[in-house]
Amino acid sequence: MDFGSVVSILINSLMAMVPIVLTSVGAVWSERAGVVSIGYEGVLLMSAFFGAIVAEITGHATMGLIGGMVTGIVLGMLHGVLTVYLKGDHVIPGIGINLLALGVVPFGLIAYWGTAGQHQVAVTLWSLETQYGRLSPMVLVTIIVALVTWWVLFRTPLGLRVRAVGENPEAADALGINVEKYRFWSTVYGHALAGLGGAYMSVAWLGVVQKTMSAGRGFIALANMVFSGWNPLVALIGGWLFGFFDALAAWLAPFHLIPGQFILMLPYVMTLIIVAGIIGKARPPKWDGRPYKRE
Amino acid sequence: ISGGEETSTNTKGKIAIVYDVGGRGDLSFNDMAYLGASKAAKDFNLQLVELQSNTEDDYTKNLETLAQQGDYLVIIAVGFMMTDAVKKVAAEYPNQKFAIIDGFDPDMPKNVMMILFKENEGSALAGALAALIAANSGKDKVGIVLGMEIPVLYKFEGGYRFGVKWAEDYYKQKTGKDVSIDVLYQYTGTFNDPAKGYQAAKAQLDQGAWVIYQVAGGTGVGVFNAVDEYLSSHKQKMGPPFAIGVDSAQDWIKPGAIIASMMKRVDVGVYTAVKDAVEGNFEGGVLELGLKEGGVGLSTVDDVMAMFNSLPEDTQKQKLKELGFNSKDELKQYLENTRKQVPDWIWTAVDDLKGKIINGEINVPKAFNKDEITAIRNAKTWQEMMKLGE
Amino acid sequence: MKSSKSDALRLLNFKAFIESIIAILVGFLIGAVVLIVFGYNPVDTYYWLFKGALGSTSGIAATLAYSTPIMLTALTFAISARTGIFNIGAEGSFYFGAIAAVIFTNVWGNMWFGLAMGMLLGALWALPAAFLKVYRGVHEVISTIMLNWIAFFFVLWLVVGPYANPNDPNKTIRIPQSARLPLIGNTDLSIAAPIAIIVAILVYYLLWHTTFGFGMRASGLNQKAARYGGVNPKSAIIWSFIIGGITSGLGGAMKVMGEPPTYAISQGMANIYGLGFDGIGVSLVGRNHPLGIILSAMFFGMLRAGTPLMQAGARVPLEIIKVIQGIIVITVAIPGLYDLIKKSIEGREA
Amino acid sequence: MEETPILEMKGIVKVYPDGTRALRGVDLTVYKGEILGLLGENGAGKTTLMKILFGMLHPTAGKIYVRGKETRFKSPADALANGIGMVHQHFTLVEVFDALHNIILGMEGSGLFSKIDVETARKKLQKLMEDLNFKVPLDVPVEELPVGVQQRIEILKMLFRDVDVLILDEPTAVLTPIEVEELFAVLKKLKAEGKTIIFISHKLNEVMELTDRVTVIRKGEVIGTVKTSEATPQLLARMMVGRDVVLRIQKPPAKAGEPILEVKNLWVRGDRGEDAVKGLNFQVRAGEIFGIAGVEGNGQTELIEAITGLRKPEKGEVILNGRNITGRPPRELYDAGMAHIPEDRTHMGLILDMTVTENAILGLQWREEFQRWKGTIDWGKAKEHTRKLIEQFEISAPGVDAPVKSLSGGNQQKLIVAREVSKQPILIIAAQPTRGVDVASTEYIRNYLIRLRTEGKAVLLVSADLDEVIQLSDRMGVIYEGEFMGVVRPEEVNTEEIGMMMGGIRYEELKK
Ligand SMILES: Nc1ncnc2c1ncn2[C@@H]1O[C@H](COP(=O)(O)OP(=O)(O)OP(=O)(O)O)[C@@H](O)[C@H]1O
Ligand SMILES: Nc1ncnc2c1ncn2[C@@H]1O[C@H](COP(=O)(O)OP(=O)(O)OP(=O)(O)O)[C@@H](O)[C@H]1O
Ligand SMILES: [Mg+2]
Ligand SMILES: [Mg+2]
Repeated sequence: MDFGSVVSILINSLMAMVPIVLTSVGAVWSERAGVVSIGYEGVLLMSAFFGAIVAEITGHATMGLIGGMVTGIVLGMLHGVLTVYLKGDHVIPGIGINLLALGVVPFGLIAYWGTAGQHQVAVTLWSLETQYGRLSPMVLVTIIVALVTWWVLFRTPLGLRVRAVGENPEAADALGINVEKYRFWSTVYGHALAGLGGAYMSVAWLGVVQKTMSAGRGFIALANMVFSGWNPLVALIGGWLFGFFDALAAWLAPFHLIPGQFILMLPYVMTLIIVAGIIGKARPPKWDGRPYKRE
Repeated sequence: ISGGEETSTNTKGKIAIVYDVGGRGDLSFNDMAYLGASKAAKDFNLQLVELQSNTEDDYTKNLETLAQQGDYLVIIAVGFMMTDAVKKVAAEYPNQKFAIIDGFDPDMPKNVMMILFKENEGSALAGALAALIAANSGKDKVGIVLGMEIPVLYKFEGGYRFGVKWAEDYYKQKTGKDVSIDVLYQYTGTFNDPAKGYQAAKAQLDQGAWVIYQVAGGTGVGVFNAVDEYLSSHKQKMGPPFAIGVDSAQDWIKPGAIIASMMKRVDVGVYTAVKDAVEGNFEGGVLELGLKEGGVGLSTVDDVMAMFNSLPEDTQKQKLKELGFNSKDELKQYLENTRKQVPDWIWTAVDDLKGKIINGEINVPKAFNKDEITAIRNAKTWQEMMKLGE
Repeated sequence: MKSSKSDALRLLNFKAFIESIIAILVGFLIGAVVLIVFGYNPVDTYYWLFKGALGSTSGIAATLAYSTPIMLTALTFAISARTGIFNIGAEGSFYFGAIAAVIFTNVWGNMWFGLAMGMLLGALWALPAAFLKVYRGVHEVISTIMLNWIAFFFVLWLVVGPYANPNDPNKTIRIPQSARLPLIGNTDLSIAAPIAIIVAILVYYLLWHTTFGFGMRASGLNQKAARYGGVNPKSAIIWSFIIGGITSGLGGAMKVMGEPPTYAISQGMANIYGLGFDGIGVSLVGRNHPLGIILSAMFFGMLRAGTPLMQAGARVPLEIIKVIQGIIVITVAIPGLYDLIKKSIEGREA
Repeated sequence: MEETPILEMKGIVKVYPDGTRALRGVDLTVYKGEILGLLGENGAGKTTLMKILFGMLHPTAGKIYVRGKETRFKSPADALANGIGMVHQHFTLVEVFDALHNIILGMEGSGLFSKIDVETARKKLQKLMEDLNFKVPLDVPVEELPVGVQQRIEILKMLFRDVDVLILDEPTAVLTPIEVEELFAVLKKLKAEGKTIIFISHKLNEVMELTDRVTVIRKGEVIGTVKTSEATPQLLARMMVGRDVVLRIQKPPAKAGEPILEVKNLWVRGDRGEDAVKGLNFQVRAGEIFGIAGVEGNGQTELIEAITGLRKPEKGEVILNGRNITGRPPRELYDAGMAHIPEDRTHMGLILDMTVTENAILGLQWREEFQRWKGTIDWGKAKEHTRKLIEQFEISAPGVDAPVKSLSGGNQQKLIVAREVSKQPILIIAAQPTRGVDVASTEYIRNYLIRLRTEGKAVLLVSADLDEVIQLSDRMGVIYEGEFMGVVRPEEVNTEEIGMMMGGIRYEELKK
């Protein structure tokens, strides 16, 4: 493996990690506050779609990214209202959001662009052209988001309260902390990051909207969140590792050392080995996924 | 209460088309089938009913539902995966005419027209084009990125390899120089993850592939983007390196990065089936379309423009704007310029191969299963491959 | 005594049932709004949908056929959920059940053997996640997601390579005639459907009427108390994975052994993909209760069976039905829907 | 002395969403600088009333006046802002946080996004702890701390907020006598500083010792308020229960028989790998109650878990009725005649989301009598059994199919006792059997244990309530850091001597 390939794989893995890391970091924050969502797959897909629309309407890719975030925010609010305020089950809405995306996006592609299935996005985000591939500024944004999220979560009053709300909402409530408010906005933040990740896929990374383009990344991101032990920094590393094995698998494939299907398994097998061998027990926030009711 | 009634009063009848799970927008045979069916519907003043399939389980149900309704001139099933379903439903409704794209069964009932394509022949042209472009640039690798590993794709891979080997030989005879062109190939395991296609193509470019043929549906879109990105990072507007599209004339998607597409004229097949049904000439059995019949082939600029024209007006306008063209003519000009990046002798050579295949002098092998594709992969010369095909 | 009435209520938490029904109605209502917005006639659309699903024998048969595999994968999710585990590994066990049926019925063309091997391999594939959970503390969400993908590629390899059909490249070798599940009457519906329903009832019986199931539910709610109550939560968890693997494995086997005309795994695993994931939604709408799951699976089956006619008759695209499904599932998540509506009705009466 | 009360609640009614009428028009008056006791049976509505005062619950009807002004608290934040703080009956601590972070939570003293100012908070806390002589380790995750310390953290949380009114909901339920003494000292000091305290307890002697006035609630209504100086425990008990209560236990003489439980050189590790039980030896004989007294956290939990099969001992033997049962799983032990009333009622003894019936057969689900055929449960019979228990033990429950969490704490505990007794055991292990249980239920449970012992069963009693151990036991061991400081008859020693043994002085040394 020559130097160029190494750099290329690195760049590939960095580009590939963005949606996974953003989603994982968002999910970490949301679950630290005690709200579980498994609808990120749908959020990624829908925000890729709506982000692209916004980018094309405004002519600015950054607006597209914001559009994706807004999509995430709206879905996060929906999830937040159902789980935090109405005290509903945390898992069901996510399943619904995923299903919804599978209907809305293919239907929307036809309704909006007149092309079925896929659309090449006209406006994409500037990126650094290198000899080994493009490097999006969103990679940097992702790293910063992970770092800042980590810092805020573990170093500031806000983070302390968010963690308290997810560990023991009763304790937080008894100290005058508005549990519902913190939980709700944490959910929104989590989904907003996923929305950013989705829009990144369409208006920055791939330049295309495709009706199934989330392709399981929402679930991978959840696995990565658990893998990280609900820590944004570890989620950054985990997401990058996954992207790395993914890129490595793509790079190794043309050598046909073993049947292609086994190469494609690589990222999943490696994740499993790392988790089983090294990480082991991860302890979720104690009230994760449990509605908090006073009476 | 019937949604279709009011429109059907002013049409002469109905035809129906059932897409497979890839569905419309695969930039591939489903889209091409739609193209043919909608053209036929317009030409013969018919109403077109489209049925999407959610999963494979829907095929039988979809076909049965239509057959039960009983008022379709012909029901077109798109995709080999519907073979069993068509066979079953056609046997139950012997008076209903069916056509199936890509599906073959020796015991298929008589009311089914099986429309097959010789993708291996078209892919051979793609392979020859790719290899000659590489050799001409002094490179020794070409690539092919495929979708999930399913035997149907072996036909493409086999044909492509055949074309590459044939081109090595041709190049040696023309220039006297020995070349050996490697084929980097990978099955990405999916038809609908553009990111996977992008990564695969990038890896192949890194490893020196100079032209990449994509046979990967939605995943393949990523291949175009990877090549396009390579060009822009090397401050190039046009290749080489190039990508080669598949199924429909995909060149318009990334003009400059796509040198041509291996077209599979599903539209022609569908149109033929409808026409035959309308005119009372419908006959069951196999209709096999190869290079000779114009069922497969490399796209010409006209093909691309025709494909482009079939897009909705708005989409066309938007696309032109996005590409920075003021008119369709400019697009056309651009496509022509792209092709000029490849010397004429190469185009001539590809035509040469095409002629030989059409007149039967050359027989492109068809790989149907793992053993056959393995044999082709191991063959040293095109002649050896041809023997395998016999 | 008063026990007969409360038994009936326990059988299928009545309130939850009504809530699901209301959610479905609300889902259809919102779906109707969506339809109107995009210029379709909702009455027309729903008419064709239900006509397609329930208007004929073949429609009803299709409804039941569609509901069969998702019923079994939903049970996988529900059994684990009742044991406190978020097991989304039904998908992988389903693949293994299917490939096991293909492989082993071609060794010995016996239906029962095929079903048994499907269940066995389904259960075996569930074990790694179970052991990782119990002995290494690996969260089942990670392990099952990863194992699903690994199963996918592994079975894909078998499908393309060793077990590809030499005569028909589009599928694996077929289930031999002697091992196919018998069809019911004059329909395409095989005995897979009643078997699935029986399995659901068995699972219900297991969970609510056996000491074993009592232990599983106890561990699901409170491991400490379960241990105190003489239950071994580790073994309860492992068993929940195993039984879940069995139902999904059976689902996979019956999918290929009992659905004409293919009787094989299609290339790309197109006919066995995604049913495990669908099961999660089915289970949740069925409130993770086996009897609720029977109904909820049939409901989802109905939506599927009705779509062809909906597309052909009302000319509404397939995606709409997914939008409606999504909305229904989200509505199911609204708690207290029942109380809300009950209150408003009482309010009016008062 | 008609001063304005600092707090006044008038006509407070509370109906829970499920229809429970917890309060039916309660009036409560609290004066500045006093310690007001609040008494009432389990489920009387004490906690509900206090939660309303603290803004955690909203009254269905009624008014609240703070310093004479009508006030409505939307949430605890409002109450805290008005100088009212509450220590809850159940701990409200974030277990993975350390004490410092638990205390400063919500009052971190800097902007939401700036770095937490740990040092200033630490200084303030240290001063506070010094002044009151009330110390806790600040940097250890609270889950690793003994309950007594956790309780202090709860109180410090409120003091850190400089509240004027401190509500303490059963703060002593989990404390040892020494800890109670220390707590009372602090509370008296706070009173001296002019703070107002509302103190809830089921222990009449504590109320008698600490409070100035006592308000008694029964079934959501105020029965009356008396000056403590004019009250007697008998009077208070009668007010609470509505009848006379026997406060002293009648204990017929013991007729101890064969040893039923023998513990030989038992070593058990704690959660953190330390030796929690260090080579204990003792016997419990048929017809006697063997009590274990000691400050909580001295190995009692581990000892019981080891005996009952919930924890593997390192070394040593446990013999039940002549059979070596060391390290056997609980189910086998139940079959061998053991019953266990666990200390952690809500987390171990019951499955709150299951029904009363399901809980009533937990641990007995395999018994022949509940089987339809082998391995299947006959719910009809199980319910029949549950109804009998409810009747026999006078458990007040909405029904056999109601979730057990709808029962009040005392009734939950009675259900556990009933279930364990229904195992027809030869040995009963009772850990903190009356913790947080009201006087009437306590009376019931204690008498029941005596009855079982008199009928010839062996009883192993572990309790942090020293009075309880002394009153009930025929023999008692005082445990300190996993060892017995002495095994004595209660009548041989006085409370002071026991207290010293609990502090780590051996009986032999005492007698020297
Ligand atoms: N969240 C709730 N929902 C419904 N009923 C409740 C709820 N919390 C308490 N109750 C009921 O309200 C009544 C009063 O309960 P409360 O907790 O105030 O009693 P308490 O006097 O504090 O009892 P204890 O001494 O056991 O703590 C009881 O009948 C109880 O079962
Ligand atoms: N036990 C705890 N409970 C709650 N939050 C904690 C706990 N320990 C640390 N934190 C939070 O995590 C942050 C990091 O803790 P740590 O002790 O590493 O840092 P610190 O001493 O506050 O600052 P520094 O990084 O300068 O040492 C703290 O500032 C606090 O916000
Ligand atoms: Mg209370
Ligand atoms: Mg520090």
